[in-house]
Amino acid sequence: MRRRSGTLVIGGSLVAMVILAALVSFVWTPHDPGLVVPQDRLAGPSGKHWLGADKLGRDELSRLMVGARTTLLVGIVSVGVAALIGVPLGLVAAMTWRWLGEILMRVSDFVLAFPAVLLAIMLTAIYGSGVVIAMIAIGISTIPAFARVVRSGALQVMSTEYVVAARAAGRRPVGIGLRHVLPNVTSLIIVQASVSFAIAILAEAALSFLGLGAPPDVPSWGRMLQESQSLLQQAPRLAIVPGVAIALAVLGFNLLGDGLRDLLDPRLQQRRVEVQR
Amino acid sequence: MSAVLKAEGLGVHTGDLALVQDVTLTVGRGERVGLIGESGSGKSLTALALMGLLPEGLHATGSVRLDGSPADLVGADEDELAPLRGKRMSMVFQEPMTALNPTMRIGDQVAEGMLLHRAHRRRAAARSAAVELLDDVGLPSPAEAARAYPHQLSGGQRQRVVAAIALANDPDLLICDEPTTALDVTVQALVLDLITRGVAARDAALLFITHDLGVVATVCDRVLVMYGGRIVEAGEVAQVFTRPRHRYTSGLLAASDLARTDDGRLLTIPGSVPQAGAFPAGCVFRNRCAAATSACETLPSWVGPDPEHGHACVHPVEVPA
Amino acid sequence: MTDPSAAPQPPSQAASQTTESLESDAIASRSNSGDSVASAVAGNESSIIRLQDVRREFRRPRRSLLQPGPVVPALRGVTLDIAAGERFGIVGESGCGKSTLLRIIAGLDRPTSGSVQVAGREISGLREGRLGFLRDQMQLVLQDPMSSLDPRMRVRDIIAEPLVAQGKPHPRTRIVELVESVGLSADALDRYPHQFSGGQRQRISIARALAPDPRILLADEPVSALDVSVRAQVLNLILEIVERLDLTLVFVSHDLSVVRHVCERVAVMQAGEVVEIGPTDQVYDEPAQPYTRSLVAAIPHLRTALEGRTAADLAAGAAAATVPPDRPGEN
Amino acid sequence: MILRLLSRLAVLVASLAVSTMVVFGFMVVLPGSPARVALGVNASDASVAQLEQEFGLDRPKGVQYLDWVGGLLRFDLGRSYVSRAEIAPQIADRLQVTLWLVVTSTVLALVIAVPLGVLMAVRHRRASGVLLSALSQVGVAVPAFLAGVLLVALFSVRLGWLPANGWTPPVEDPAMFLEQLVLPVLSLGLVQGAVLARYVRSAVLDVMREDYIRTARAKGLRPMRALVRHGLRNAAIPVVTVLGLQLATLLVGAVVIERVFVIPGLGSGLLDAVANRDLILVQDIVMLLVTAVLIVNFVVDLLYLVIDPRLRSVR
Repeated sequence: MRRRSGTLVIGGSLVAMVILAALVSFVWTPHDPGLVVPQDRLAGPSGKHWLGADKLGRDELSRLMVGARTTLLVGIVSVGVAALIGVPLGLVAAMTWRWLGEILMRVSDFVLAFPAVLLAIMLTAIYGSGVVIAMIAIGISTIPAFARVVRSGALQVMSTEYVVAARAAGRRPVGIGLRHVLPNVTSLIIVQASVSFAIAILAEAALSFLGLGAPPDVPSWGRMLQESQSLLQQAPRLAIVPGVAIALAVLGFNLLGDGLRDLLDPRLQQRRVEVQR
Repeated sequence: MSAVLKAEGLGVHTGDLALVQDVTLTVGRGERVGLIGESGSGKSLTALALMGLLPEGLHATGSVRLDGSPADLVGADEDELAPLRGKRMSMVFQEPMTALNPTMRIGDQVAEGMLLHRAHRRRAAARSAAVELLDDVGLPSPAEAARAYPHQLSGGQRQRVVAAIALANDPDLLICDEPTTALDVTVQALVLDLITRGVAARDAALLFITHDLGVVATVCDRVLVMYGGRIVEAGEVAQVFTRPRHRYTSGLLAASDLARTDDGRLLTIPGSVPQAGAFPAGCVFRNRCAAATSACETLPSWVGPDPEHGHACVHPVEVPA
Repeated sequence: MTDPSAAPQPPSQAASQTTESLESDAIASRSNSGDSVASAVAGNESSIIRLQDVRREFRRPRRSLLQPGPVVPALRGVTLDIAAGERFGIVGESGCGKSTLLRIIAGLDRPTSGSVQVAGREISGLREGRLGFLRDQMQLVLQDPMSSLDPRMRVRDIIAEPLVAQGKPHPRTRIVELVESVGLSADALDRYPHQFSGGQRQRISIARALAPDPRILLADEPVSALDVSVRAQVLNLILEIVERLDLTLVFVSHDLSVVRHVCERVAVMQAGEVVEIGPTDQVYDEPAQPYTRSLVAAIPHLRTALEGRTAADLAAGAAAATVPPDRPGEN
Repeated sequence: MILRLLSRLAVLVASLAVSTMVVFGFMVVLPGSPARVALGVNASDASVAQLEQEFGLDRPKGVQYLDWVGGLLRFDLGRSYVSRAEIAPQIADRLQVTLWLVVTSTVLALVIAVPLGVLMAVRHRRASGVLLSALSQVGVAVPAFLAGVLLVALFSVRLGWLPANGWTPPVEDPAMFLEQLVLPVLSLGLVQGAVLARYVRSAVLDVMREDYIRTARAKGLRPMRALVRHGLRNAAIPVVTVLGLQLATLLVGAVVIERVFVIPGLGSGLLDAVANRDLILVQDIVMLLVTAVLIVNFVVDLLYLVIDPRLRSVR
C-alpha cells in the first residue's frame, strides 16, 4: 500500500516539476535563454549561472526551463491527438463488427512497424525538420497504443453482465458506449496517456538529438545533449544536465502511469479483496 | 485412531487483521472431516495455512502437527515443508480450470510429484505410473489423456487429474478445498465418489472444505462449522445437522432447507456475511443473531467434551431431552 | 440421451423443419404425460411467451481454408409455451443451452431459426432498436452480483437506467419507492455498488428490473453466486415481488432444488433440447426421463445423506443415465 | 495450426505490400520531383529534367512504383540520385553493421533482463527487489543515446579505456572491432535490458499468482523450482510479445546510436541520405527497416505456437 502511493507521489512530483519549470519559463528565466555571452563560454555553475553556461555562453538553466516547454508541447499535442483518434477507434473496434475490430488491429500492428523516429525521418526527408513534423510522427505512432488499450478494455466491459443488463434495459449501443464502456475504460486511457507521454518525450529527445526536431534557435533537451557531445572532454556537465532532465521527466511520467494503474485498476482492487478472503 | 493432523490455536493474520482465529482440529487416519463455512469464514485460508501455502502478506500462528513429523509446521521453513507436501499431505483445489499448468502435458504434471518424492526414479516408470493413476481416477483413455494438455480436457476431467496428482504418493492427509463447487451436479457426484474411494483405499485422513451442507453430509463423518474466522460448532455430522446447538448452525440449516417454509417464505438469517476481518468482537455471529444479548459481547467459551465436539454459543439452541 | 424417441434430430440439419418441430412437440406433450398444465403444445390462449422450434447455432472459427468452421448447435429446436402469471423454471447443466435460451427470450440474441413470440408479438426478426415494447414488458436479473452492476454508476442511476434508456420520466420518488420495495433504504441511492454485499447487489438488480413496471421477470441463476444464508432472503424477495406485482417469472438455474421451491413448472434441458417438461414436483419426484433421473439422483441432499446416502450412491445415480461425454473446456 | 500459420503469413505479405505503398506514397505526395529535391532549389530546369529522365522519374507514378517493387523483389534497389552508385551493395554492408549492433545488444538485453526480472519478481516484497526495481525504472527512463553519451564521457573521455567512436569490420581487425563494439552495444543493450526486465518482472509476478504454481507447490516443489518448472514458460508468452515490439524500438535506437558513435550502419546511411536529399536511398532503407520489423512480428507469432499448446490445437 505504502509503496504504491510512493510511486504515485514521486512520479507526480517529477511531472509537476517539469510542468512548473515550463510554466515559470514563460514569465521568468534567470537569463535570456538565447543571449550569447562570449566571456561566459563553458562557465561552470556559479551564482550567476546556477547550472553553468554552454559553449556560446548561454545560461544552461534558462535553456533547460524553456526546453521543458518544447518537451511538454510535443508530448501534449502528440499524445492528445493520438488519444483523440485512438480512443474512438478502439471503441469502434470493440463495439461494432468483429471483422472491423480485427482489421483495425491488423492496421495498428502495421503502424507499429513504423516507429516515431523512423516516421519522422521519412517526413523530414520530404518536408524538412520541425516541431510539427515531430508531433505528427509521434502522434501517428502513438495511436495504436490507445486503440489497443481501449479495445481490450472495452471488450472486457462488453462481456460484463451490466452491459447485458443495460441492453435489456433498452440502452442503444451509443448509450452503452457513452454511459458504460467509456467511463469504465477512462482509467486505462489516463494510464496509457501517462506512459505514452514518457515515450513521446523519449522520441522528441531522440529527434532533437538527431537535429530533426526543434530548430536550432528553440532550446530543446535533445539538442542540448547533442551539442554537448563535442565538448565531453571540457564540460561533461553540459551532457549531464539535459540528460538528467530527460531521464527525470521520463521517469516521472512512467512512475505516474504505474502509480495510476495501481490506483485505478479494478482488477488489482479485486485481487486485494481476494487475498483478504 | 491416531491423529494424522493436529492443529491447535491456528490463526491467519494480515497485518493486525485476524482472518482466522483459534482453530483447533484433528483428523484421524481413515477419518473424513468436513469444514463448512460461507464466504469470508476463513475456511480456505485454514486449508492453505495447514499446507503452509498462504499467499504472500498472510501469516499463520498457532501450531500444526503432522503425525510422525516432529516439527511444528507453522513457522517451518521450505526445507521442512516441501518434502511433506505432495508426499504426506496433499491438496485438491477449487478451480480445475486454472489449477493445471496450461503449457505442460497432463502426464508430466502427474509424474512430476512421483519423481520429486522418489516414488519412481526413472522418468519412464513415473510416466507409466501416471497413466495408471489417470486410469484409476476414471479418465477415459488415460494414455491419450497423459499426452494431452489441460485445455483439451473438460472441467470434470481436469479435476480428476488434480485429484490424481494429489493422490500420486498415497498421502496420509488429503485436503480438498471446494473441489466440486465449479462442477455440474452429475460430474460432482462422480468426483466426490472418486475422492472418497481414493481416500478409503489409502486409509488416508480427509479434510473436506465446502459451503454445501449436502456435500458435507454425504462425504464426511465429522464436521466443523466455521463462521467469521472461528469454529463455532463441531461434532458428528448426524449430531450437528439434526440437533445444532450454535445459533449460526441452526440458522444456516434452516436457510438452506428449501423444503421448509414458514407461510411459503424460506427461513432466513438476517443481514449479510460481513467482509473478512470485519466480524464483531465477542461472538462473531451476534450482529445477525436473534438471541444475542450483551453477554455475547465477550468471546463465548467452548462448551463440549473436546475440541472436536461442542459449540461456542452463550445462548445455544435448546435440545429437547 | 438413451431414449431414442427423445432424440429427435441428429446433429446434421438435414431433417426437414416440419418433422423436427413435430417431434419437438411430441417430446413436450409426451413428457407432460397428459397433465392438464401440458401447455407446451401451441394453442394456449393465455401464453405470454411462446417459442416454436427455436434453434441457435454458433459457428466455430474455421480450421481449414477450404471449408467454413464447424457449426455448433446451442439450441436444437426448443418449443415452449409459458403462461401469463406462471413461474416457469429452466434447469440444466453447464452448456445445455439454458442461458442462450433466456437471452433469446430477452431479445438479446437472435435464433438461427424458429419463432419467438412475447405477448403475441414476434420478436425473433426484430432489430434491437425495435424491441422497445419488449424492454417495457420484460426485465432481467443476472447471475453475478459483482459484474451485473456498473461499478462507476451510483445506485440511483443504476435503478433508473431502464427508465432513462427508454426516455421515460424517473422522478426521485419512484426510485426511492423501487429501492425500498427490495428492502434497502433510500440512503443506498447515493452509494456505489462496491459498497454493498452480494445479496444487497442482487436486490439492487431486482429494483432495476422492476423500474419499467414489467410484466415478465427473467432471472438467470440469480442466487447461485450467493452465500446460503443470503440465498433464502433473495429467493423470498423474488417470490414476494412476483406475487405482489403478478409477474410472469422465467427462472433459469442449474439447481433443481431451488427451481423446485420457486417454480410451478419446469423444463429440463440437455444438449440444446428440452428433454422433459412438467409440474416441478412431478419432474422432481417422478422424473420420466433418464437424464432427469440422473440429475435428481446426483444432488447431494442433506436429509438423504443423513439417512446414509453416500457419494458412491450419488455417483451410481448420476451414472445411471448416459451422461453426455465431458465436453472440452471453453477457453 | 497450419491455418493460423498461413493466415499470419498472409498478413505478413499483405503488410509488406501495404508498406511499399505507404513508403512510396510518402515520396509521391512530395511537392515537386525527387530530382528537384536531390539537386536543390537552385538547379536548372534542364539538369532536373536530365536527372528525371536518367532515373525514369518522368514516367507515370504507377509505373515507377511497379518498377521499384519489382526491383525490391530481385534485391535490385536502384541507383542513388546523388552518387549514382548501386544502392544494394552499399546497403548490404551497412545492414551487416547494424545487424551486429542489434543482435549483440538484444542478446545482452536478454541476458540482463531475464535473471534480473525474475529476481525482481521473486523478491518484490524485499528491499533488494524494490531497489532493483527502482534501478530498472531509472534504466527505462534513460534513452540509448543519452546512455551512449554518458558512457563515452566516462569510459573514453575520462578513463580512456575504450574508443569513443568508429567502426572496424571484424575481418579486418577483430580486437579493434570488439573494442569499438563495446560501448554502442552497452548503450543499446543496457537500456533495452532495463525495459525488458520490467516486463519480465510483471509477467513473472502475474504467473506467481497463478493457481497452477500453487498446485506445483502442493506437490512438494520448492517455490523457486515451481516457478522455473511451471512459471517461466507461461511468463514467456507476454515477454515474447514485448520482445517483438521492442525490436522496432531497438532499430530506432540503433539509428541514433550509430550517429553517436559514428558507425556506418543503416541509421547513419538513412540520416546521410536525408541530409543529401537522396530520396530513393531513404525509401530503400526505410523499407528495409520496416521489413525487418514485420518479419520479426511474424517470427514472434511462430514462437507463440511453440510456447503455447493452446494455440496449436484445432479450435
